[in-house]
Amino acid sequence: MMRPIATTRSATGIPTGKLAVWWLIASEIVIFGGVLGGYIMHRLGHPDWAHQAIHTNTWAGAFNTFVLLTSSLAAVLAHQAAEHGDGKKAAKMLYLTVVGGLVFLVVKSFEWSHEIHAGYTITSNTFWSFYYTAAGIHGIHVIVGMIIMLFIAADAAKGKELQRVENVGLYWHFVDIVWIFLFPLLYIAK
Amino acid sequence: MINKYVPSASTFAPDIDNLILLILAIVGFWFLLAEFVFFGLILKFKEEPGRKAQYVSGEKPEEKKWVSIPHYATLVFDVIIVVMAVKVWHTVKIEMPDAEKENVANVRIIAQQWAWTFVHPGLDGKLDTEDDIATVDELHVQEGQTYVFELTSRDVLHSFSVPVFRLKQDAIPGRIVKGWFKPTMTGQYDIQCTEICGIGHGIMPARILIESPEKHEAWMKATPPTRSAPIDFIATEQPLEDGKVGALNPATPDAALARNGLNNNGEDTP
Amino acid sequence: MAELTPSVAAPATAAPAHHGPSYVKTWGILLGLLVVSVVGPMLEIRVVTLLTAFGVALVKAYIVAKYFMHIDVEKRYVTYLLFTMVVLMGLMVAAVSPDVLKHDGHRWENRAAKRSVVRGENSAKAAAALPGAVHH
Amino acid sequence: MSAATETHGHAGHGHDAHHDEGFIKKYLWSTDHKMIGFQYLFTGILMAVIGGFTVYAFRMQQAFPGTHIPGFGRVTATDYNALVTTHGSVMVFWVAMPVLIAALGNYLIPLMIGCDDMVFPRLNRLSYQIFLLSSVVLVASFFVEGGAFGGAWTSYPPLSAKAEYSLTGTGSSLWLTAVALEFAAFLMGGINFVTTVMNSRAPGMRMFDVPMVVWMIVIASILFMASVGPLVAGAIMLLFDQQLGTGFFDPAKGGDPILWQHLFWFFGHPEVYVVLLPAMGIVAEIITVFSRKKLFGYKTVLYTAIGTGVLSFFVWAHHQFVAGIDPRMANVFSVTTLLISIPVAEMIFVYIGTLYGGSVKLNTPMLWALSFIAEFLLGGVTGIFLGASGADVYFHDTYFVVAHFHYTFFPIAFIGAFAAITYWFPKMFGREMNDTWGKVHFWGTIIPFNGIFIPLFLLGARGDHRRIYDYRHFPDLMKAGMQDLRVFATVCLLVLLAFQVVFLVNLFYSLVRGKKASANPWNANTLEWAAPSPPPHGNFPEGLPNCYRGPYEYSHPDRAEDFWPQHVKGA
Repeated sequence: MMRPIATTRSATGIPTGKLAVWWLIASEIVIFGGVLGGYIMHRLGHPDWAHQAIHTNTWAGAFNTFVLLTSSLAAVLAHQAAEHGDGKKAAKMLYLTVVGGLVFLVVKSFEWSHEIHAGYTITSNTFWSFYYTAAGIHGIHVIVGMIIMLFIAADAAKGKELQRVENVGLYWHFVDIVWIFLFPLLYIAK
Repeated sequence: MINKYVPSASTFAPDIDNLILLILAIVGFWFLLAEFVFFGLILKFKEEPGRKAQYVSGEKPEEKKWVSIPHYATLVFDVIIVVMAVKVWHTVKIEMPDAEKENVANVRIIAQQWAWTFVHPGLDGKLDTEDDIATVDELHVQEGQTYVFELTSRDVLHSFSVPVFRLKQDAIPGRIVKGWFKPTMTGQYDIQCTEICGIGHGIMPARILIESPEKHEAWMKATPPTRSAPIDFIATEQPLEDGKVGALNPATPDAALARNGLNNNGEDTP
Repeated sequence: MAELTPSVAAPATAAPAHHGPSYVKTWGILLGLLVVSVVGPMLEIRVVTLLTAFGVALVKAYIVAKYFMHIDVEKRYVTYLLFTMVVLMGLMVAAVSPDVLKHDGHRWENRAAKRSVVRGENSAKAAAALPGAVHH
Repeated sequence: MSAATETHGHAGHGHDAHHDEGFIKKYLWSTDHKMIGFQYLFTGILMAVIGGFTVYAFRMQQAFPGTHIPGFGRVTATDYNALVTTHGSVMVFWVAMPVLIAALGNYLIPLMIGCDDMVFPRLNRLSYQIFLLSSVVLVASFFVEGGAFGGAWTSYPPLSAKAEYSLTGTGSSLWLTAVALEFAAFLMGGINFVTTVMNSRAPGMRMFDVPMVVWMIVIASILFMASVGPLVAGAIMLLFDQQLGTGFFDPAKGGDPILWQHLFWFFGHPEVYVVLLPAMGIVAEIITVFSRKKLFGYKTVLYTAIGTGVLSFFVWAHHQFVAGIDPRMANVFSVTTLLISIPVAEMIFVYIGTLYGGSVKLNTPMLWALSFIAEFLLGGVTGIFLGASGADVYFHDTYFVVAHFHYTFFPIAFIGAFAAITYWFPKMFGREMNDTWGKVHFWGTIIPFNGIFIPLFLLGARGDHRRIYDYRHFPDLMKAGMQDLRVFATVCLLVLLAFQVVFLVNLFYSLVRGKKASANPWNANTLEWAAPSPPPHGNFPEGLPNCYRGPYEYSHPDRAEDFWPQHVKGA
């Protein structure tokens, strides 16, 4: 597919792909803002939710934070490799980041199945409704990020479209930052 | 101006009417002026062969003046309107009649899918006493008596609206909203539900009967006391379906539809 | 995809040579902060929990944004844009909380919400009173 | 690679040498911004026909309650709510936004900033496909068991959250999914627009050389992106309430219906400015061309547009004055609401000022643009009644509100769209629309439009409340003359709908048989007129233009002709 000249122009000095990702992050901030804003207001309004929050597994949350932080490190190393034009290394690092995402999802699925098994389902209490919805939306963003990252890694391995490595890295760091706020809100506020 | 069509039957109705009149005057003037200038310019500067248009950038101060004058005027008039509006809002929605200074009667209004339940205090003037009178779709009030109402809904959002009082307040399930009115005219008028609440939204009209003190007392004496569901039925987890709450079974949704000649799908039964 | 011109990093911005602490070092700091944010709340002191759990989260977010996303090297309006969105959410929550967060206000009372708080407390006490209640 | 190098001399990149694409590739699977613009335009027109049919059905029920409506049958209470909800949702989400933002944005932006396409052509195609999917999901919701969703386009829970309240369980969830998909489509589209305008402007096109319609569509996209987020979250929460039984908005489970109202209107009010600004941009382009006049204060218009956009985030609760929010908060929003009337009023004053000293040519596009200003003035002015909290206590949810927002939405969605289509038709299709039939359609729409909504102002002031399918249940609303006003409004609607056939015939006839149009039939300045009509794939076969001056240099003193195209180098 021939790329139009429009994509190659950069009147602002920011490459088009990266500029678009910044705009995507801006629109995602207000989406997560809506969910977390609703949750924070309800959580402060319903102190009794603390009794529900006790049943969240803080260790699983903490470990998942560690996993995402590590995958962010891999993403930024991939970007560093891409800057030096080393497509192969960038691809390897991106695959590492995807593995990090996988570990995150596996830990989360165990965590959720345990909680659901213990009776804390999405409809058992509005706290759990927010818990599953917020973490669920975040989880979907992790999955979408991983899928896109695989495509970009495949291209990067062939040395093509290396600037996209940084773009998907930005998105991944943002998803990590959302989790950095989700973790205390859902797990620690007991 | 509005009271020519819709009588103003409460103490704050004239305040709202006057506010509407003020806004109409200010806004009407600016609207007509703008339209006049607008059509004037179109006619004056219609295309004529051989006449070239002028080059006016609108950036020069003496040109900008033509826009900043109406700009600041709009600001000034907006401030006037907002000050008056907030004053009226304060009267209607912020101030509450002081129970000590004037005798205040309490009324309870419960909206539900597709009927209104009104709980009157009865002869002793107190709610939650034996002589309470609960009615469906008919609110009896006494002219000249200040009323404070508690408004809630059993199921979805409704809105208690009495056009002749210029009063409107949404009823929210789980919440109790207070408001006040003081009727100043006798007569029978509409009560509307002004928030969409399902297929019966159009068939839950109620009537407000503003009676003279004597007629009101006569009505209270003539009407047997009837109990109704407690107002905070959501809070006290009182199941709605039991239907046995108090003598009055206001109206399950289907009953309200049937009363207005509709089947459960909202179709007119011939 | 016949590409007229190789599309390695766009020329407009010379690829920012990496400066500042090495990524792995930054990662180490982040892990340290994670430990603080987990251990802190264990002391069950409210202000410590607030500081460690949420304060640390802000610091971690700042570090990821600065060192991993290089937002400081980016054009200034990108930072302003993202910051504006966050402020917008703050203003929304501020304007909505008198209705949703608080359960009563001027001439209205959210009985259902108050009731659900009481119900939550009761069911928690009941659960706690059960012999051998599950604690973990 | 040197993107900054001048690609002027470059004789059209590899695009033109392509073979003649098949029907699918050219029309359905195209990534050309013009084709995607047409796809949005014709889908929008089709949805406008659906919107028009729904209003025909329920207005006939209003005028002749309980009778058999030709073409629909008896309108029951269930049908009425579904028709009203569909009319509202379709007109806002599936007509105003696609036509004004997506169709015109897609078509005009690359042409007017002098580049060959959007920065992400495939993302652009995907955004249309998701939009098409949302339209299909919405139309499907008409035919599911229980019928289309009947809880108004605002979809307030608990009515919209529980099937036993709305009796349209499936319809509610399909409606919500359709709206969420439409948001996704416009988020993608918005990012594409903003990035294209920021990065791909023609060399030499500075910030203040960008035509006003491009600026307005970009500001609209930013407003949309910044305001839709919380409602996307709200939609997910409402969908879970509907399908899984969670309690986000259910008071019995500790949820709060007021939270949805806030999330909805936090989006809802910026949304009306999202559709207003493109229409203002269209009007700016047209009145400058046909009065041969420079826009009166380009910077004033731009800064007031940005000011309106920023302020639009702090006014939302004027929709909820009596909806149970804390009464003390209402005054805050009443102040901000009246403040926002100032920048919008200033924009209108500037447009009126532009006519001064002009040589006004009253052809069809200009008639539409001028009538936009005339009609929108009344819309804006009646908004003050509703923004003032004291008066809103009476007017809320009455037909006064309906008349107010039709005096703003109709000029935006229809008058603005007719102005744009009649003005850019020669460029889009290389043929000219018939001007006489255009005028017939103009007068046949404008006069009945006022005939519909002025009576509704009066009815609203007399107490007619919204979404009532049969006023005969309300004795106070059946007083002398009120039903006659409803009949008169409905008759005017029938006349208006009839005249739309004139437009459709004129549109499709001229598409094939219209007089051949030159590249610049109106002698306008903006870059799209530098391309041939219709522009081929890649837009500028002789190479992408440069920009040497602002878009509104009409009747410049030291230039012979009364226009000075942006891409022309010398005097």
